[in-house]
Amino acid sequence: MHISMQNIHKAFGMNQVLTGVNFELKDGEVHALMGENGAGKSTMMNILTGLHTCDHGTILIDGKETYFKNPKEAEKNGITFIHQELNIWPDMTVLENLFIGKELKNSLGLLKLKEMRALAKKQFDRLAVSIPLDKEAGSCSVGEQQMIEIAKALMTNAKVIIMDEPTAALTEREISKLFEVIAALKQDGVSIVYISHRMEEIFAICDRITVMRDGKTVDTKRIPDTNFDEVVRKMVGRELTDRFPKRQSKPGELLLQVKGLTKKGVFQDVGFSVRSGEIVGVSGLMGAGRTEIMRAIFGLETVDSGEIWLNGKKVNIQSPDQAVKLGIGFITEDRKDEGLILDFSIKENMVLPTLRSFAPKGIIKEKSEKDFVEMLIKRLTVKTESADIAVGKLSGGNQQKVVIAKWVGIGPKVLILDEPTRGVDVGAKREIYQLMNELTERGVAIIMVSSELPEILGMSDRILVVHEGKITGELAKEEATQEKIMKLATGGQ
Amino acid sequence: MKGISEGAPVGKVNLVHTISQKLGPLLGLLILFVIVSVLNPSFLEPLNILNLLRQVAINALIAFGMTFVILTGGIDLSVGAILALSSSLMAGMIVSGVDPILAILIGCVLGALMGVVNGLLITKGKMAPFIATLATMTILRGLTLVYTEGNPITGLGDHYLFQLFGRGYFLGIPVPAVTMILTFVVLYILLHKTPFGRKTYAIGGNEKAALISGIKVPNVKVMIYALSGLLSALAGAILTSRLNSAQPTAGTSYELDAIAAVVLGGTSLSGGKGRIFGTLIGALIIGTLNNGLNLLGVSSFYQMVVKGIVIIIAVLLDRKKAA
Amino acid sequence: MKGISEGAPVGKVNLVHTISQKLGPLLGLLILFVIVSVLNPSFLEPLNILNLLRQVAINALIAFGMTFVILTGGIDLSVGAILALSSSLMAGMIVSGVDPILAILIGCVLGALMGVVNGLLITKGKMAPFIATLATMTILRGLTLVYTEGNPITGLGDHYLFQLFGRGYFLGIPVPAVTMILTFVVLYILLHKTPFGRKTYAIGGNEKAALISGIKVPNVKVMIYALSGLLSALAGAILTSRLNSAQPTAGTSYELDAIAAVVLGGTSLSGGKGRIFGTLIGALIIGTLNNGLNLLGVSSFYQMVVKGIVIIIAVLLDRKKAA
Amino acid sequence: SMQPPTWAKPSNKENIKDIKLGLSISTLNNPFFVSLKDGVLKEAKSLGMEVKVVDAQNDSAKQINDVEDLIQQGVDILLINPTDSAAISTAVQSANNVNIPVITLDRSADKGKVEALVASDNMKGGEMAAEYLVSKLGENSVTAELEGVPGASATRERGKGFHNIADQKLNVVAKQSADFDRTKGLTVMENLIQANPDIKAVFAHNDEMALGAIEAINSSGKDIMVIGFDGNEDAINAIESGKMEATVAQQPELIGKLAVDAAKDVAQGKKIKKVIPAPLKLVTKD
Ligand SMILES: Nc1ncnc2c1ncn2[C@@H]1O[C@H](COP(=O)(O)OP(=O)(O)OP(=O)(O)O)[C@@H](O)[C@H]1O
Ligand SMILES: Nc1ncnc2c1ncn2[C@@H]1O[C@H](COP(=O)(O)OP(=O)(O)OP(=O)(O)O)[C@@H](O)[C@H]1O
Ligand SMILES: [Mg+2]
Ligand SMILES: [Mg+2]
Repeated sequence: MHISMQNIHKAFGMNQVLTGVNFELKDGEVHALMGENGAGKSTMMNILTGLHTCDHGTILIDGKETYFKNPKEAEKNGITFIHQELNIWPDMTVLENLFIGKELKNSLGLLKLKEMRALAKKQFDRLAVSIPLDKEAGSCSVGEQQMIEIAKALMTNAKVIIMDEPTAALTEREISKLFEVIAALKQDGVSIVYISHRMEEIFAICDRITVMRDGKTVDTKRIPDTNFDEVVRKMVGRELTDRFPKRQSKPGELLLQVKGLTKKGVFQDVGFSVRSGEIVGVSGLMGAGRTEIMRAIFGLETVDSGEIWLNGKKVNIQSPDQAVKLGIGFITEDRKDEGLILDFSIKENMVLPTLRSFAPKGIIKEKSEKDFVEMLIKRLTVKTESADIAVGKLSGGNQQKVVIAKWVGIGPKVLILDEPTRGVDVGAKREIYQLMNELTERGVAIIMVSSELPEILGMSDRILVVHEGKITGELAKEEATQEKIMKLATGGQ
Repeated sequence: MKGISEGAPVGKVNLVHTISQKLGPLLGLLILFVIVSVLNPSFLEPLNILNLLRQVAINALIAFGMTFVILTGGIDLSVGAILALSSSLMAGMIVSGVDPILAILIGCVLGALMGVVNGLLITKGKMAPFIATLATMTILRGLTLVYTEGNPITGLGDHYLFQLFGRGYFLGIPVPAVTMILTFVVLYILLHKTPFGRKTYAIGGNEKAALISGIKVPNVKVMIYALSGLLSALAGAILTSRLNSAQPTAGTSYELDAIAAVVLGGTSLSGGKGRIFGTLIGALIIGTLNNGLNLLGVSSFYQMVVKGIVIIIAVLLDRKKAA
Repeated sequence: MKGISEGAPVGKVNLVHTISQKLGPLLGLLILFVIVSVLNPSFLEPLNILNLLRQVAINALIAFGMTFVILTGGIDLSVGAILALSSSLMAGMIVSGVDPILAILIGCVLGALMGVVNGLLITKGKMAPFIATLATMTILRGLTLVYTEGNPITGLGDHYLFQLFGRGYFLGIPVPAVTMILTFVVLYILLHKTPFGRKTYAIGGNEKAALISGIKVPNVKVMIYALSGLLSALAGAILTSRLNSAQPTAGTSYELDAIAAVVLGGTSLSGGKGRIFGTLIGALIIGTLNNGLNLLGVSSFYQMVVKGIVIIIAVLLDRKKAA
Repeated sequence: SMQPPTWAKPSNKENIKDIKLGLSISTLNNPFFVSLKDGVLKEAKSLGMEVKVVDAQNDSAKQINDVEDLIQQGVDILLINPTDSAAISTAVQSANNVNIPVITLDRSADKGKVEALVASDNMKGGEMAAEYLVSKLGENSVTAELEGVPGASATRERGKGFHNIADQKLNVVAKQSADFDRTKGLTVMENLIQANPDIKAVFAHNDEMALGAIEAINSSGKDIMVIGFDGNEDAINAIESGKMEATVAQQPELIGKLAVDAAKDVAQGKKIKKVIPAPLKLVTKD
């Protein structure tokens, strides 16, 4: 199938998102689509598949002008979209999830469960995943959920598959399996649009690349004809120096100590410590239990045993408000669900943990609130016209900055960052790293949970590796390598 | 293993979980049965059980429809008003000479149409289900009073089948109970064995994703509110036959009993989770409470207190278990 | 710019949006005012406006509390029952010789405590607000009947201040209206100018995010249900004074009027969005409808139809505007 | 102050040639009060008077508002059918404040100046029912009672009258509320029969519940005597066809008519009786 999108324009209200984008997809190619957060990549694909309509522009499919009315119609015509936000029904089983909206039924209108089961099995085998079909989807790890979405897309026998950041939550093993599948699909003449912020992947599997910036197409090139630096330059519109800014670590006194933290069946005997001014990276495979450990420290989960010490004093944290009072901040891995109130303005989100301090006499002083928020916006370089814009309208990277600003605002002693750069573009990533450096220079202790090994290696002073709920090893910055981490993360010695 | 997983459960944990999920409300019902029959053995007499089934039928039918509505994350406050208006319209037709069975059919269609109005207000009008059905409840109640001028409609004659419908027995079982059981079977299949049922759960579980997956969310919703209206009208027909008349104020606050039955049956008010079998049990719990408290001669003042407390206990137990 | 942003709006679109947001319900009220007064000029007579304000006060007070509850994404069906029970308790105390003003104070505290029970069932018990308050509604209604034995409580004497509370005038304005306005001012400040108000919105906007931001979500919720109970009891005190007696069945279905006022005022039933000024307007719309339809001599049956239709139109207009 | 500000008071009407009546009725969802209203309208029409009707839907607070609204419309005489005699007092007092005469129907007002009460005696009716049962079935017969809406004045008065006699001369084994509702009358009666198989008679606080009870009794195949209250059309039919034993018939239309007549007398400055009784009669098959 040959797709050509020409001069596409799109505005959401006053927000002009696309201003004349061109995009061309050839038969049987893997085409990368890159750009900063909010460049309009997902929007482009939403327009192609009929979820949004474009204000202006032409879409040609196999030479014929075609505008789909809805995603279902696009799917019928061979174009399937694996969305960036997972469309999972947590309370339904994996099998039910796979067939939502396209159940098989017999002549009486009843479900053909056996056939559906067999079909699902086939797809899972092809992807080499073994998720029980009757498991509740909500109890699957994010990675498993992502695989369910991919299997769902493969079942449609599409001629074009759009993958919007499919690997953001996958393990190395799952990723390599996915790449095999992509190669096989290509063999069968299926074309793939591959959207990702992970530069390595683009160069590993794609044939061509289109770079977008500020709602425009900057360039389309064959992969062999370009390189890493050129792509980054085109994306951010300027030269970007190192991926990871230099950091001078000078760890100070012991700040946070965790001793023997245990929650049966989830994590066991977790113990570690963080010094002021130090960044401790926490690595491990998907579902290893890192998030659960951090939630427990922050008072979001009850534990069966264990102690937490702060500044040499034993503390008892039962709920997040106590953690916040003690100066602990927590940037969760799911910013939409847990980090932000999307309908609320930037200002309202940023001051949430610090409200009390703006109302010494009970009434909020709007002036000092406003100054404070403007200071944070400047400091974190949040791209916005005003502090009164709803956060939901910002791009992913800017949303993440708002979450971080929220916690910077409390003047934290300890900051826990869970997947701080998930789905964030290279430019914004670097700004977040820079900010982490600034914070540690002022003595903040940082725990950074991340599934991206380059990030763990590039930013941490010390690395903890978690495997099946246990800390299987601790590596100093100097001795750490990808191989060593992977070995510990998979339970090897 | 909440939700609709009807397939073979996997692993021990799931099995136990499934059983406790299925048995949760049932267990509550059994405990209630034992308590009431120890306190007053006449509760277990066959005639009383048949009475109980007949008394439960009306609430159960309405609650079945409410289950679908609540599974999509909605609510239908207008069921009692639909019952009253369609009952009045049926009675009005019968009095003016329409064949009673035909009148019931027309009445049910009219009930479904009233449900369609709800559905359209919610989908096309983008109104919250609570406020949309609150408004139609008020309107339909008003229309019922206008149509009946506040008087009951009587003189429905003595058409045999019509009388049978609310008061008769079929193979020794009260006809309303038979209607309830048949309806249950049909709806069980609809909810658990057909694509329509899957869509119902999908909408309640994640409406946006359902839309993206190509489910015609508005259509499904309209159909579900229509179903709720249809079942309310059917309950109205039974009531009309039982009372041999139409009452303008019939069905007042039935919506609350129906919602209570659904929730007691373990269905979540936020949608996407629950089962219609639970609703049947929930309706039986409420019926047993009403019947049992009457049998025990508890004063109507204390009955309210007891009913409220039982609802709280049942829901709390269910939460505990889930946790 | 939805939500709680009361600050300076940015850009032209936002300005228009904000104005239409603020004026939406007000415009509806004005249109209604014009229609009614054209049809019956006596509507605009000073005494009628004073009557209207007094008639609106009870619903408005309950609806103010309901606004907070709905902003957190909850609902409180028990307000009418709290009103009835606290009114009965106040009257009982007055009859047994407690100073009426003290009795009102105690009654309000008791109302707040009933709200606390709701809050605890919802937070500690993890019950859905709908079902928790439905259950307490039933229980409190039962307790009211048990306490009063189904009889109104009369013989409240003729304490001047107490009589003034429901029936008197202050600077020419009915005291209930004065109470309503003072309460409005206090709650307006609480909601829009204090951390507590921000937390209320935050919980409704995204409860998980609010919790993680260090907001004591359960505490705030309990306080809000307590506030709702307190205001219901205050409304009950006004009613007791107006009726010079406590009626065991007082407040029946007041929850629906209060919810309607909140929604007409533009507050979203899913929480996080809305304003208390809108609720005041919403209550005035409902009051004007009741008063106006009476003045126009519309039959009570048609009144229900008209009320339902007005609610639908108002909500639909509001949706249109928002889109 | 307890008085509305002077600038807000309505101007007094001098000319009362065309009398405008205001009728505030407790509820129109019940045939009894519909008949009562019809009685008022019919008589008023024949006398050439205008009537404004408002319906309190059984809510005392709404009724006070309704009365205020009627006063606002400038009615000359108020006919009030109170939802509750205590709760209506303040409304009567407001009418007194602006010198509008008040006549109450079916129920009285505890306080305030009322020209007349037109009513049949509910308590007396309850006694009549009990006495009839005693005379038909003999003393100590096993009897059940279906009560009206808990807390409603008709429930209290009819129940009180019934028990005045029944406590001595009958064996009342069960009493349950069926909310004046036919459906509830049916289910509650089914359950009562189940719990007390030897019931011989049942007294229902209104005909609606009685008619519901009859359906329950018919399907149980027992022979139980049913006495209702009100005397509405359905009940009279049921009595004629032998399904129901008796009803304590009120004459709501007559109450309405008498009230209008009283209003006319008041308007013409005649003196009238404080209590105008509307006779009750026990309707049986013969
Ligand atoms: N439904 C919508 N309503 C309003 N604005 C929207 C909507 N969807 C997207 N936008 C805005 O459009 C712009 C482009 O968003 P889009 O999701 O296409 O970016 P993206 O390139 O996919 O970024 P990311 O890498 O973060 O996924 C952003 O500014 C976003 O805020
Ligand atoms: N709400 C839940 N219900 C059931 N199981 C859960 C839930 N949340 C997490 N789990 C399971 O607990 C285990 C630990 O998950 P956790 O999210 O802590 O891992 P992680 O190392 O942070 O991985 P990720 O990067 O996916 O967040 C996983 O097996 C996961 O499937
Ligand atoms: Mg995107
Ligand atoms: Mg994690």
